[in-house]
Amino acid sequence: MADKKIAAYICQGCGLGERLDTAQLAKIAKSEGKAAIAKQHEFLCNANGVQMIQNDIDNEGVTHVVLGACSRRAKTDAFNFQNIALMRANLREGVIWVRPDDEDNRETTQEMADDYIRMACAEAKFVDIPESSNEQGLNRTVMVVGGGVTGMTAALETAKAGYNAILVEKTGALGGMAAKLYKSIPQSAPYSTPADSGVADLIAQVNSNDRITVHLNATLNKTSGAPGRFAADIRIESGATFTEQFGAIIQASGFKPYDARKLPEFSFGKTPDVVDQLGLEALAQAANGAPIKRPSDGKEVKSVVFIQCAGQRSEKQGHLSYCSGHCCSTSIKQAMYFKQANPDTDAMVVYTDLRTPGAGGEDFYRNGQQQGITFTKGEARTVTINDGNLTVKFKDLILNEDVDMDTDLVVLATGMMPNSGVDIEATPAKLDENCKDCSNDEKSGAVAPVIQESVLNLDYRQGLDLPQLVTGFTDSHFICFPYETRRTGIYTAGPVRRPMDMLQAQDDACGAAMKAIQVIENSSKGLAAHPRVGDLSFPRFRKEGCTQCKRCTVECPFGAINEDEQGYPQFNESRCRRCGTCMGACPVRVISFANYSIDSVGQQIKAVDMPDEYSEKPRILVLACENDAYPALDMAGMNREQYSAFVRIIPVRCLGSVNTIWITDALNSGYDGIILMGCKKGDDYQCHFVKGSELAHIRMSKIDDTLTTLNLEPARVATYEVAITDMHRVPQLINDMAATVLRCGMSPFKF
Amino acid sequence: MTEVVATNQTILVVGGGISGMTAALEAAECGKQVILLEKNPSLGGRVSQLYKYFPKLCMPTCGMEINLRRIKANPNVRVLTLAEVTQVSGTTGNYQVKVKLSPRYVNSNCTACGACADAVTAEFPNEYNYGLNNRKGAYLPFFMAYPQRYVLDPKIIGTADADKAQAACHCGAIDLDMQTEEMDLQIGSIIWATGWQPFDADKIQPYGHDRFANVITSVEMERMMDPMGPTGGRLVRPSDGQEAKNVAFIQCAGSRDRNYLKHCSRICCMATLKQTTYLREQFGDAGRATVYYIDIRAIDRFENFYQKVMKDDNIKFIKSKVANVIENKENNNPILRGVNTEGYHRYADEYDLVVLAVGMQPSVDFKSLGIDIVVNDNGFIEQNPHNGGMFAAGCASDALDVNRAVQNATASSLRAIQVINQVAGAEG
Amino acid sequence: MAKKEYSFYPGCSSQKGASSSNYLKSANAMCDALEIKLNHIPDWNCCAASIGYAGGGKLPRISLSARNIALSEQAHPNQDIVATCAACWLATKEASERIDHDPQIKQEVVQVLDAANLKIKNNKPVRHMVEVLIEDFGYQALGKKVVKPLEGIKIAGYVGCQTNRPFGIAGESFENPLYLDKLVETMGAEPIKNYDKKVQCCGGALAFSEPEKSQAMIKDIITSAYDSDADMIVTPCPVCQMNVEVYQDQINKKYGTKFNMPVVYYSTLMSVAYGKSAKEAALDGQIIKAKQLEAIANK
Amino acid sequence: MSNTAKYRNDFLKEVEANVEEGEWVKMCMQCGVCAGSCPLGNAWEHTPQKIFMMIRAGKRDEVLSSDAMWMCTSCYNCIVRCPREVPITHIMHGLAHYAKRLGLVPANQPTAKFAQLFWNNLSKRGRINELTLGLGLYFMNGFVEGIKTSIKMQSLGLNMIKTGRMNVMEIFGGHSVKDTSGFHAMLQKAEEIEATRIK
Repeated sequence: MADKKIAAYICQGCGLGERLDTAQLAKIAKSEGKAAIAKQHEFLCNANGVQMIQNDIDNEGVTHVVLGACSRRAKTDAFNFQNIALMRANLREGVIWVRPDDEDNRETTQEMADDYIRMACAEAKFVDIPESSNEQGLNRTVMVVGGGVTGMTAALETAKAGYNAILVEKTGALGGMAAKLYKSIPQSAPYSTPADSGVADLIAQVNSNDRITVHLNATLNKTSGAPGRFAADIRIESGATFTEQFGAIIQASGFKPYDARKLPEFSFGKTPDVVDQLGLEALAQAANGAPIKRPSDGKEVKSVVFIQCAGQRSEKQGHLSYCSGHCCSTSIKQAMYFKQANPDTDAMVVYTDLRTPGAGGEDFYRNGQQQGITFTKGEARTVTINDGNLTVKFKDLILNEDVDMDTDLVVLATGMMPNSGVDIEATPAKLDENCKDCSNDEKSGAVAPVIQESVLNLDYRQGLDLPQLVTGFTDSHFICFPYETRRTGIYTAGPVRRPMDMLQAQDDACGAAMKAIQVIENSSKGLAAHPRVGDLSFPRFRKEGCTQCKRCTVECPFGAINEDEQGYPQFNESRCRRCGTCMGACPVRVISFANYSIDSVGQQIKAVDMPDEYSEKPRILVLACENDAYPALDMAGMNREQYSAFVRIIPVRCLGSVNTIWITDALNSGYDGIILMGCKKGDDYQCHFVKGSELAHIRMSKIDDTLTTLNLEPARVATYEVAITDMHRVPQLINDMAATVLRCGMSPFKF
Repeated sequence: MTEVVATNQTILVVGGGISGMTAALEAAECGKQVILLEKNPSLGGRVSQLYKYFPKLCMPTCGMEINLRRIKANPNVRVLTLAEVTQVSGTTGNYQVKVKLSPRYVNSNCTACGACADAVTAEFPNEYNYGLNNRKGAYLPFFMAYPQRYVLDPKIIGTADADKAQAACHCGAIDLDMQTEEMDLQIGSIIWATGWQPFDADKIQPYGHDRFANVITSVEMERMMDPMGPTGGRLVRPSDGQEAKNVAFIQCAGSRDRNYLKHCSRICCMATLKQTTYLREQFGDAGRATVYYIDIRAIDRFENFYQKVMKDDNIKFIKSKVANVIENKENNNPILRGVNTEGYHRYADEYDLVVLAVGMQPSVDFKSLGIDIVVNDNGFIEQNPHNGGMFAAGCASDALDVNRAVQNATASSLRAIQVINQVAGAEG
Repeated sequence: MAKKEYSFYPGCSSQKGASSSNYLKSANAMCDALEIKLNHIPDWNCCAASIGYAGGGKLPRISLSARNIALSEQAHPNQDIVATCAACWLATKEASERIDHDPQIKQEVVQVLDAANLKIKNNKPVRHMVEVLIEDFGYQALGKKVVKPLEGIKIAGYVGCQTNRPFGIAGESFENPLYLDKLVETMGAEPIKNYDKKVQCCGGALAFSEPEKSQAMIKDIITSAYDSDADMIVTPCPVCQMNVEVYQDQINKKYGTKFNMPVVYYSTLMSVAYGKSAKEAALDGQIIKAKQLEAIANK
Repeated sequence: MSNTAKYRNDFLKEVEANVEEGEWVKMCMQCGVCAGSCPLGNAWEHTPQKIFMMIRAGKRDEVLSSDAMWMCTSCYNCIVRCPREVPITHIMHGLAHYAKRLGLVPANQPTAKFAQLFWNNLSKRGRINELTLGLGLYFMNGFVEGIKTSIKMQSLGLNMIKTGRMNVMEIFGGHSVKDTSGFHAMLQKAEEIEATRIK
């Protein structure tokens, strides 16, 4: 690319001109910042100001633009220049809006601005304009794992969008669980009666669709590659194996029913007349509209009791802690089987909370009552067998009395358990290390102790399958970005992601297909996936410097990095989310991005003008997550809250990208205090890169040694979890550190 | 005149809440041309008015920041605010859409410096805070507002305030001559992400929201908790500004009730469970909550959240639809009257504050708008082949929590792309 | 203005020498002032009120009202049925709706009426006198007729149950109906706006069979009126009027209260405000005298 | 007692067949708003919602011999607040009537007696004779009780008479419909049809 040419533009609008000596800022940009061009403008973001900059880019060959104006979050539509690197020195939200407008503070406020210009110029010197590596290919085929309703829907929706799908099903037939249903919960108004599941139709569509290739009795032997260039060895029944190439993966591996034999209190297994919901579906399929017969003696069922939440919503060992969501509606549907075959059949549902949410749900509940299904709020205790009949013992919570009720058939509404494969974060090795945790999980009933076999068999450094939540479902951001798993280009859909009914599973499949074709398009252009969508930068490493310590491969939250046989990292660019956690992890600092590196930040830290020990002008460095902490600081400015003029703030992609060298360098170059601001970590993590904040906290917990060797007070370095709404808190944190510094005194390391 | 180029390969997303933003972005990040319409002055929708999300208790603006950054970075999305669809004609892959653009009286020069707001005096009920406080006639709806541009309330146009605002602006951003514009768009596929509105609590007469100061709604409570909200993040009694430490929550306020909304709004149980944690967050051991419910509908992993809340001794659950609320005339305390159906305990419980967990109803009445789309009798759009190239996203399709709304919006995005790709295929 | 005519169903309690004969008297005075002509349904019968259910099943009770409707159709084909008594109005309106909604009942009712040589179309609205006042006249028009504003009298509007639920007056809330307050205001008196027992049940017919339970509720109704310092209570319902007025001394005995709160009908207030004499307004029918009204009436 | 009937629908079906609006009982979702809205709720043995649950639980005797439905003041609070629009007041009246028809009403249930007196009174002459109704009420628990009550009610009676709102002459007949024969024919026909409906 052309030689680097830096130009700095200082805005005088929004009061910057009155509050700051902009001429001095321009001077600094030129003299210290080595900017070839440094201009001031009374209103940089208006058409004329923007044109001025564009002209310099077009005619003067400017490659790096430094804007001394408002926050990088403001006026983005105006400052939208192509093919250049843009630095934003935040003089408005970050300087004049957080400082009092009076003479006493004029000097320190100006110093803030001076430094931000120095920092922006320093950054400019060390960033390049990222370009795609062209490492990845374009393959408009999606592999769908699982041939149930979710998988088939995903394949069909993908095909409908003009892409190809490979459907891999481990059994001998398509249809999955839905094929075992007599009828399904109605999916549209008036929600009054069980509906055809539509599975047969789906299967027919799949088989007749020439964009879809189906492999039955097939499993994934080995899955490798990255979005745009995945490859899988598929083993079929014969034992033969062949390889398929594809651009993205949808994991629709579905669920398995909870093993009702774990509920001896309900006599499951002791008599055929106690069934789970799938068992009842089998009976209904057999009866096919005629009155349902009782398995033990073939007599018509005159009375049936449905026990909700069997082995669910319970913290007993071996039970499921969560609610499977569909079971209330399913019981209503199944009770309708009986009522519609013979209205005189007594069908009763014993529940603690009847959960039929949404518009259709409540209609279905009401229609169930209309058809004569009775509902009893109660806690089922036991089911016992006496001379061929069943007695259900339950507590009626409304009449507040214990009841023994005789009935012909009992249906247990047991839960869904995800087929999410191997729990890679609870590998045997790990179990040995901290057995407490996993056994706690088991005690809490969060995970049922079942030996899983891998679904994807990923050839990834970090394990065979996707990371799981404590409940065993696949991990994702869940609320705002439900499809963002921790493996780029692999999207889960259906009950493997969260318990759900068929309607939701089909919606979910459609959404996953959306993400799959999207990642195919973007990866082919070298564009990053969520959340840094469109980012062209990617991690590179200096092999000669690498010590094969494997920290980058271990710590990457997205399993993007493999190791070659000598243990050197292999960055799979399109698996990478560009968070920089690897860069933060590297002890020898050989990992960098074109526009984000140890230097691009480190040099900003060094660029700050450091007053001497006796100046009474300490310097506090803030490394702030650009996703939450930095916006919070911005809004503090918008709210005109004030904080110390001694602070210098640098936004980082994620706290996970913070390399401890920045901290030690800062301390060595005389900073008096350092604050790291990241997102919430832990089970309810808010970090957009899942593990970044957590890793940063771990790394910083070890910084104390550095401090003691420098014999500085530990209080000088603090790491905080900050939320984007903390606009009142962040100034406080800064001012607290200013106070701490005052208490500890100035750092002796100012040279 | 606003210039917007659209073709029958353009996707129109109506509604700029979390569902609309998601639908628009997923398509745009797949290389499609998208127009995102929002009737309010800024994007964000209902979630931007929430303090926290369940079950993670994280901040809605956190995800919104990411989505806004995605929008800022993506040339494929064009955002039109203060925009409403007035008419739709045509068919799949070839819709003609009439759009009405209301004047903002502030142009793209605005730097959000706030000088205009400082200059004006007249105040109006703040719709962003459900009228719990006032805002100026020149205002930025909220700090995260995008476009980050001030708005002039039409009510000040022609008044002295309008001129004051214009005089105060150094950026030439205020244009008092802006007029309402009509716009015709050629569109391939339409995604209705028109969202929901809280059920009007005044209609639930037995609970006296219209008569008693200390009976508020769940959405009002969210605004109170927001550090930038009308009470600066303090949960207080509207009657006297005292801290509300002992709070009752009434579930199904309007929902599951044939006198009001016959459907279950799905989110209210979790919203209340979430809000009980606000009391502990704000008042520690002094915070107490009592939840009056019919069924607690905390499905899937939400159940774990419910279990956690149930372990808190300061939070009580009473299975009872409250019969009515009366007011203690001495201290304006609301008194809840009813029967605990588990064991028949008659109660008349007095609290500092009552929160009505109000239900969700669709924001748009598609029938009256004359849009030819299949709507169920709860007013939600049903998936139906008859809808052609029009799809619902989020709460236009059902009462959904954010997670499900985003899931549904992503799906709708693909459905729209399928239409566009077929059009493209046909056009070669 | 031409007289407005209605097919009037007076009901048992309004008959001469019956417990709410004073209601009918004042209603007549009020109607005279408003130029309303009430044409009594010939040979009307009891509606069974809300207490007839023990002896009378669904159909027998409905047929009672059906007979009245049929007689009204016969005598006044083009006039709405109007009742002053809450129970009469409710029973008749309920019967009319059930006949309308349930074809089987309709067919049975036809059979039953045939035994009394009557036919029914069931095509007339069944209205309460208050509806006539509000909907056919309106507060403004009602106000125009006031010649003696009831200045300085604080009046608690006790709506009670059956004029309010399940049908109620159009546009009014079941929990907080405002029409009595508006009427009071229209007559120049001062309504007790926050009277919080305005829809509290008085026990209805159970005042006879369960006196203790009913009088406990009546006590609250009166206490609340005193608390919001009302001078008197106004009501649209004969049962309410009787229960709240006549048991006051028994309640005083039982609870040691000193109740002496006049309870009048809206028609009493309006007759006085319209300049009718104390006699025409049936003030002599008050067991607890409404002295302020007498004073105004005798001015 | 045997469990077989428990929570089976036999009684529910009986109620649906024989009780006014009985087919609505199954629609109750046990929210309890009726129980909380009833002005005499505290006086009942069982509130409406509980009665509905008992019907589903098959507690026939307990329900039909309960005094609960006789406590209904017909205030209609339950009906207007019920989220399922269950006509609770009518069901209560219906249950009362059905219990009475089956002779299961608790002895000396005052409202049951009064309600019956009221019906007899009106069906005799087509219009209520308040005096005889009142006296009948006082004497419904026997002569001695009657005298006591009369004395207790004396001042009330006098007040009513003074204000012209009670007429002692009614003892000799009082108000009546003219077409008594038609009236009685009608009621008789209605009773007949009603009777055929009971299963």
